[in-house]
Amino acid sequence: MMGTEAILLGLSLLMPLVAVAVIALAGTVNKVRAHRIRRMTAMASPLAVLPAALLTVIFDEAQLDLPWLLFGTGLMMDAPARALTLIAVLLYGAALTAISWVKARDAERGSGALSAFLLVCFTGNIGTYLAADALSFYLAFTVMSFSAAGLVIHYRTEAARRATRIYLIMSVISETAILAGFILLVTAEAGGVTGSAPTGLVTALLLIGFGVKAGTVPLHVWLPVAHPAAPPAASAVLSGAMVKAGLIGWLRFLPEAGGNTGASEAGLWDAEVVATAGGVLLALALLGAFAAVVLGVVQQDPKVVLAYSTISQMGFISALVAVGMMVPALAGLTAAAAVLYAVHHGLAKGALFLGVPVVKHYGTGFTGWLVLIGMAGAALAVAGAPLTSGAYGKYVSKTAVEEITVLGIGLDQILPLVATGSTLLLLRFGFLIWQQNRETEASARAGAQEGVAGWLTHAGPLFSWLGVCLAGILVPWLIGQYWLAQQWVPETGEISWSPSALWDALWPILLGLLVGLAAVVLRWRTEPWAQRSLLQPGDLLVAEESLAARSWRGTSWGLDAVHASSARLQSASARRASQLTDAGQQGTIRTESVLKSWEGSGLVVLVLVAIAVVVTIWGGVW
Amino acid sequence: MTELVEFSLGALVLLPLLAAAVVMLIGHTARRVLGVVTAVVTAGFTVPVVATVADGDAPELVLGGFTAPLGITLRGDGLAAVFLAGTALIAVVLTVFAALVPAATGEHLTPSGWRPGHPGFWPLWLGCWAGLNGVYVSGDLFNLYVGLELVGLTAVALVALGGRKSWDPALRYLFIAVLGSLLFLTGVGLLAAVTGTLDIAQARAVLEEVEDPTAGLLALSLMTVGLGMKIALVPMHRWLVPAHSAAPAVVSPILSGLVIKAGLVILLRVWLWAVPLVAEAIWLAWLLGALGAIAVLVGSVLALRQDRLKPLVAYSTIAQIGYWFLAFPLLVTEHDDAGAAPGAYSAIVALAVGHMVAKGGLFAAAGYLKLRFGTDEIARLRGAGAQYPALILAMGACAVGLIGLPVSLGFAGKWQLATAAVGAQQWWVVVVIAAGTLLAAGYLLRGIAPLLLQAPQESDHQLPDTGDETAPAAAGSKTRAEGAGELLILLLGVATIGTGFLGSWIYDLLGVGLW
Amino acid sequence: MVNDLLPLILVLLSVSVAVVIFPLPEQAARLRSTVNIAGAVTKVVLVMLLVPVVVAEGARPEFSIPFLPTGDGEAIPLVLRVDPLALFFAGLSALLWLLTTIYAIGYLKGKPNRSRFFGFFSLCVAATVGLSFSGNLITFLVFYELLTLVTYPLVAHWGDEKSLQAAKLYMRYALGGGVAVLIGVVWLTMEAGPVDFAEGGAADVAELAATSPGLAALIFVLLIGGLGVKSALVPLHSWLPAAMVAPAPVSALLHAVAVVKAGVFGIVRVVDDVYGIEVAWELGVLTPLLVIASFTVIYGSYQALRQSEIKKRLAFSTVSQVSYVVLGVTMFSMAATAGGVVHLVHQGIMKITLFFCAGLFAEAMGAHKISELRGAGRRMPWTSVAFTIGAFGMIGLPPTAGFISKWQLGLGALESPHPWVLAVLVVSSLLNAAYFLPVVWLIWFGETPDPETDDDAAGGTKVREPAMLLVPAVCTAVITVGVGVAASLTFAPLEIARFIAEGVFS
Amino acid sequence: MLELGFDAITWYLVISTAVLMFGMVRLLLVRDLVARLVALDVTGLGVLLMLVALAARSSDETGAQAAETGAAGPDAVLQALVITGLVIAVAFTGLGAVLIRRIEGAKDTEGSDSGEESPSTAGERDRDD
Repeated sequence: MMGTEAILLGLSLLMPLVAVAVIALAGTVNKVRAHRIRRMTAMASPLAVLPAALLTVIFDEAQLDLPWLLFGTGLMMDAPARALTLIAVLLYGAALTAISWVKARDAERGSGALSAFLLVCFTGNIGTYLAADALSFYLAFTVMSFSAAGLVIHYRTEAARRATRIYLIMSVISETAILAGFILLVTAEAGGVTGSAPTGLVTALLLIGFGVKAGTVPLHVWLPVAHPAAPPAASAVLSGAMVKAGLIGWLRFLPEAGGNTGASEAGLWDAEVVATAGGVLLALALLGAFAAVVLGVVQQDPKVVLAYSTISQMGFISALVAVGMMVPALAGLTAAAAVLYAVHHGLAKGALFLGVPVVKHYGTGFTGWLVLIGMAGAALAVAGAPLTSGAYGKYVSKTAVEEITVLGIGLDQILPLVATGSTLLLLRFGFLIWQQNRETEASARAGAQEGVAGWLTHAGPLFSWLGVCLAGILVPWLIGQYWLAQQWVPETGEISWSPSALWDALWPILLGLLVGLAAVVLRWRTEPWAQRSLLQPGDLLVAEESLAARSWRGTSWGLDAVHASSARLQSASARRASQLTDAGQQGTIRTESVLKSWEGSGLVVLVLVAIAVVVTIWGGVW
Repeated sequence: MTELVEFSLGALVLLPLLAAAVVMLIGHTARRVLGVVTAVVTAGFTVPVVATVADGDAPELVLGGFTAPLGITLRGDGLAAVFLAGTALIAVVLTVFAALVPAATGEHLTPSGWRPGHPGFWPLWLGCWAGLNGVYVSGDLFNLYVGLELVGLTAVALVALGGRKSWDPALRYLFIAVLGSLLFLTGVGLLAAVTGTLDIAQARAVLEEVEDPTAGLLALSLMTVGLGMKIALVPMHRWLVPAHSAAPAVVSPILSGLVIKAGLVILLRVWLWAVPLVAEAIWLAWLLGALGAIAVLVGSVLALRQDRLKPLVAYSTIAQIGYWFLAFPLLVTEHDDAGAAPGAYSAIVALAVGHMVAKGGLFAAAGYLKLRFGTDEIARLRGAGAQYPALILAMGACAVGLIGLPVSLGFAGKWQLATAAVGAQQWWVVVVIAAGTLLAAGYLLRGIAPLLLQAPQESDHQLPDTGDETAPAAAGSKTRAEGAGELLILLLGVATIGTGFLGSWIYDLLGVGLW
Repeated sequence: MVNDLLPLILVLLSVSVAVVIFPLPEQAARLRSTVNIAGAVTKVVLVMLLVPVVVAEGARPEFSIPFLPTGDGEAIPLVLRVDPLALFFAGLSALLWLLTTIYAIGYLKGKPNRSRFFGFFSLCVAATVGLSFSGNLITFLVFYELLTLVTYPLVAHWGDEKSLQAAKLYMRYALGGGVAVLIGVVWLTMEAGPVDFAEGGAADVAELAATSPGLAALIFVLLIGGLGVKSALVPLHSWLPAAMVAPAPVSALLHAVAVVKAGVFGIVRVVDDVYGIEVAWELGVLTPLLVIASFTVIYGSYQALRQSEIKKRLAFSTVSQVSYVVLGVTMFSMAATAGGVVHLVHQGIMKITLFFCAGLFAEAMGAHKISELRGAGRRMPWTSVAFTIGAFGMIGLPPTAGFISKWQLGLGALESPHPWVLAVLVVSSLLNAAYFLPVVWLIWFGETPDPETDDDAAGGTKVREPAMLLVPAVCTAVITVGVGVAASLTFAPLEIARFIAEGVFS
Repeated sequence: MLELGFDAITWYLVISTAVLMFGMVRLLLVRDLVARLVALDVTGLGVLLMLVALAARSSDETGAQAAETGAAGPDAVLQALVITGLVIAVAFTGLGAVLIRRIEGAKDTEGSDSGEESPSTAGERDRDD
């Protein structure tokens, strides 16, 4: 009989969709009641996330097969899926509460639609984690990426619409690449004949397809533009959970990359092609990690800075994945490290993004201190300060990649430098938030504190943010120790609190602080550089857009010329043809009109009779 | 049972003749009643004949006990049965139509000017029908000649019923018809002189022994040219268009549908039954084939250029005639394998009968429209379909038959012609058929589409000469009788599609009494 | 037994509906609608009854009457036989006829010449069902020509100059195609005797191909050339965008179900049931056809990109999508054939949704150009949802039916000797996205609401979406997603297509 | 008589073919209607004369086997043809003459009424086309 876990698995996907259906169908009733229904469902939407939460917490294994759906889909929860789903649950739950648990007056415009899109994204997101085979993964991935467009466009400002346009173009490219990759993958596996599988092509397609989502360098351009455009709760989810779908895609489907047995039959993919691809990915990841810091520091908008920090952190994670590809032996270890780090980053980055509005509304007065501590804690976690989840994540990943050296320098020396980069970014973020807070402080004072009861139900964003911060502290340890430990990472055991481990976590941060201090002292003005197109948010994007525009103008001019000339050619030949037929018809009419008169036809008849008689009589002669 | 069949063979020819004589004595309305009664009875007589032929044997009737060569034998074989049935169907429908819509039978001059309807139509039409039946069933050349002359004479007179502008074409038709029959008479004379008998079967037997074929061949070629004139094969077709388009509404279908078929039947009798096909006759067959191909193309192109409906349909007749002669070379191919000849022969018959039904319907509809709207200019008939949906549907169905699209005898005929041509490796025939089909679709579309899809209030294609461009005004409201007339034409349209399913039945019928 | 009469009843059903409707006066709208819908419903029910009998038990009800004489006595019959492929296409046309009839009743309310329209409408479906049930080449040819005749007055329904021109162009193309098929059929019948459709190809055609391959290839070219006209392969496709002047239900039924599918169905019959896939492969005629189909797919999408009118863009999208079926069938692999055959149905359902919505936009908002669709999402929410589902189906995104056929074609491409076809599929789905997503974008996110009045409740001036038009559109959208999601159910189109593909390759 | 080695019957044949040829040429090329009708009759007579000649020729040829036809004289069948031919020629000439009179009559009235409006032809003009 279907186990309770299978039912929970099905419910966790179904509940959100039911909520979305209610919101959508509310449109049929009249205006006012529709609005009330939508608001009620939005408020209740965090509950939709509950079954998934129960599933991840209670069970560690779940299996559900739906033979009739599409080509027969299967859902399966294993360790990484369980961890990532839990993070998704926390983040989406927080985001949903942040949006809906606010006073009706300043609720987001069209909050019903926003929570609906969030719920669909949630279904798609956990769908990608829980998918057992390529098809269901692709279904979930498409649902997630196209409904995410709904989040980015929410404010419908010009910037949001540009961001969505770019986001849609990039996601269409990624969808098509993944589709082609999956078809090749499935036929190769089904075919099973060794060595013939187009490893290079499959790996390249999947790298590109998931690279777009995971923000690896050349394909990251949409991220710094899209995340800030979305409402803060949505960008928390975008950065925290959705980016991880790219990661799980790599882990599950890249040939020989993932630890699970699925794609790695012995000998199906030839190894050194995968290794070279891993090398390329590693280079791009490191480039991304450090370039993002340089670009992020000069930005003006705090959310863009956070976006760049996401790109750099994802660079860190994809470096881990790349190592897994280069050295198949380490695949299991690096995968676990990547997942763990993803968990940590998801929660920390989510806390920061959720924190942005919280700082604005509750930054002062009684809650001010609480906000300050929370934000500082999250920032330190992201930077990887000791005793925080960040340190734990970094420590696990460092141990996983000890032996690898890049251009002579050990990888485990390079990775900590990413920490310095992120400290710099976070300093910049802190400065911008403080600056922004100072300007709005004067106006915010007027908003007097309302009664405690009202306060409870309307402080959604504050509570959700607090919840994420607390989770950020506890959950990564929990997952690291209990969930992942048994399967993959047996030998590291307890993390040692030895002074050397603490110092390893500390020196990058100190270095970052030092550089930041120097910047403040020398009062480097960042404004002059900001205008340069390269430093606009999405850096390469501006260049690409102008390039695309120019090439589109050029080709369309050429094409129109081609079409005009072919149209002219066609009409000319058509005219000549009709002249020809006309002449032919005129000719027949003229010859026929000869017969019109009596004498004319009489003559012809005479000739015919003469021929008949003559040929018959003398016919025999020939 | 056999007496009934033999009696009906004789009755088929003599009853309409008798009725023609009687009808001259009675008043106008009585003529219509007697006409209809005779039509129904004559059609009734065809049923036993066709039934016996369908069973496989060909009934014969020796008139007055005089056996050949002096006496006259009437033979009802496959060819006769098929044409009898087709003519009966069309004749009954057209007779009832003429009775219901007297205006369709022409105009007669009264002291106070021209009045619609011509009582003279009835005797002439019944005489013509008698002649037709005579031609189909007669077993000897002399009777063929008499039947042919009877049909020719009545046809010329029927054309002349159409009022002043139909006299000139009638006269021209007369001259051509008489010249044709005189040539045919010379041929018959030659054959009689050579074989000593007029009976077709006996003549063939004698001719097979005679080793010098020139006499037989000369007779054949003279007869062919004579009949070519009467059937209006291309160089000799100029009389047909004015005659058929000037003729009254009910006479044009009779002319195009039935009268020219008499010539064709005689031609087939002479070519296949009377004169044994000898090698020397090959060039004559190829001449006919070439003229047929030219007819198809020239007829279609000219039909494309017509701007009035009845000339368009008349030229379509000329094109369709081309198809029958196109098949002649296949009848006498050198390596005369058994497959090609019967295929080509049944193709000609199927095409002819299909044309009979379809052209009858189309010409009747065109004539009816000209009667109702006073003009048959396509541009001014634009939008006539709105008031006459059934009529336009009938025209559409008949167009299907004429173009040779599926489920019509036209299609069955073209199919057999194409298969025979492919069997005999004559690819040019297939090319002509394809071109003919497309051209036919072209000119019939040009004729019928504007009626069906009216946009009368469109001012952009205002004809310079006509003042008002509102929907063409029908002359007075439709009487019940005219409504019934319209349904009759629809019956012809439906018959075109219905007979489409009889392709293989006709083929089996033709097998009876083959040469 | 009654089963053998069923195919005849199905064909005569629509003919009798036409016979009843033609003489009806214009005002008898209620009677005409009831007759129409009753006929359509009975047809759907009868086809549903046939499905288990034919697919599961393998029964082949057949009705035949002698039709054309051959030289050696026995006549070539008109055969109506129901096999899974026939049922597949007949089911599609029966279902979509019902929906299009409801749509047409709503669309043409109060317009002239409705009796004539519905008369020819039912004749058109009779021809389509007849064509799908035809058991040999002659019957197929008969219904193929009948379809041309009957659809001419539909294309020229409005009677103005533009539609007359379009109808004449259509007639010229279709009749040219018809004559080519006629010559091909005559030639084949003379060379190989009367050809009956048999799973895996007719035996005597196979030995004709063995004895004289050149001749067999020439006949194949003639047949496919004739059928190519109606399935809008590139050089012969220019009638399809021109025929867009027809009223919306006509362009919906013609370009989603009847005419275009008839051509492609013919190609599937010729390749699979006349020549047989192996014989056609040895003759070497499949690869050129595959190249033409691929070119059509790309060219159609490219042209669609350049159109500014909604229906013109949908027309060119039809040109490209229909060639997917030809692509699938000529790729000489079982999965690809299944993909091609299933796309026959999926494309029909998705494309009819888009045409319904285009008609709705034109009727309710007067929007003919794509730019006029700005902000339609707010003003006509349900139509826009249906349009979006249809568009996503065309692009081939997962939950919709389009994805199923694209995935199946992809798998088939890699199995077949032409793996490069996968690249064609990828490029074409990119192009599809390129010309459908901007339209969806305009509909939903087209207008930037001015901040002052942007309260959610106002929602702009809501346009009344007529129910008679909306219900069919939403139904087909739901079916698109339903067929997509439940693709592996027992009698779902995908399963039947796989069953047919096995038959072809057996 | 010019002895060309023909006996009487062959002469008749030659003469009748000549009459037939001249009649036909005249018939097909003359414009005037009455002349054409006369030419038609001449052609008819030519054909009939040929038949008579043939009847005579076959009678003496088959004189030897006159038994089965039982008629010593010229061939009865052909003679019957000649008589019928005559009857039909008369009928057609009559019809032709009536038609010519009507056509000529119509032409005259048209010519005369171009001057003044006569009531009797008023009806005709509105049927002009």
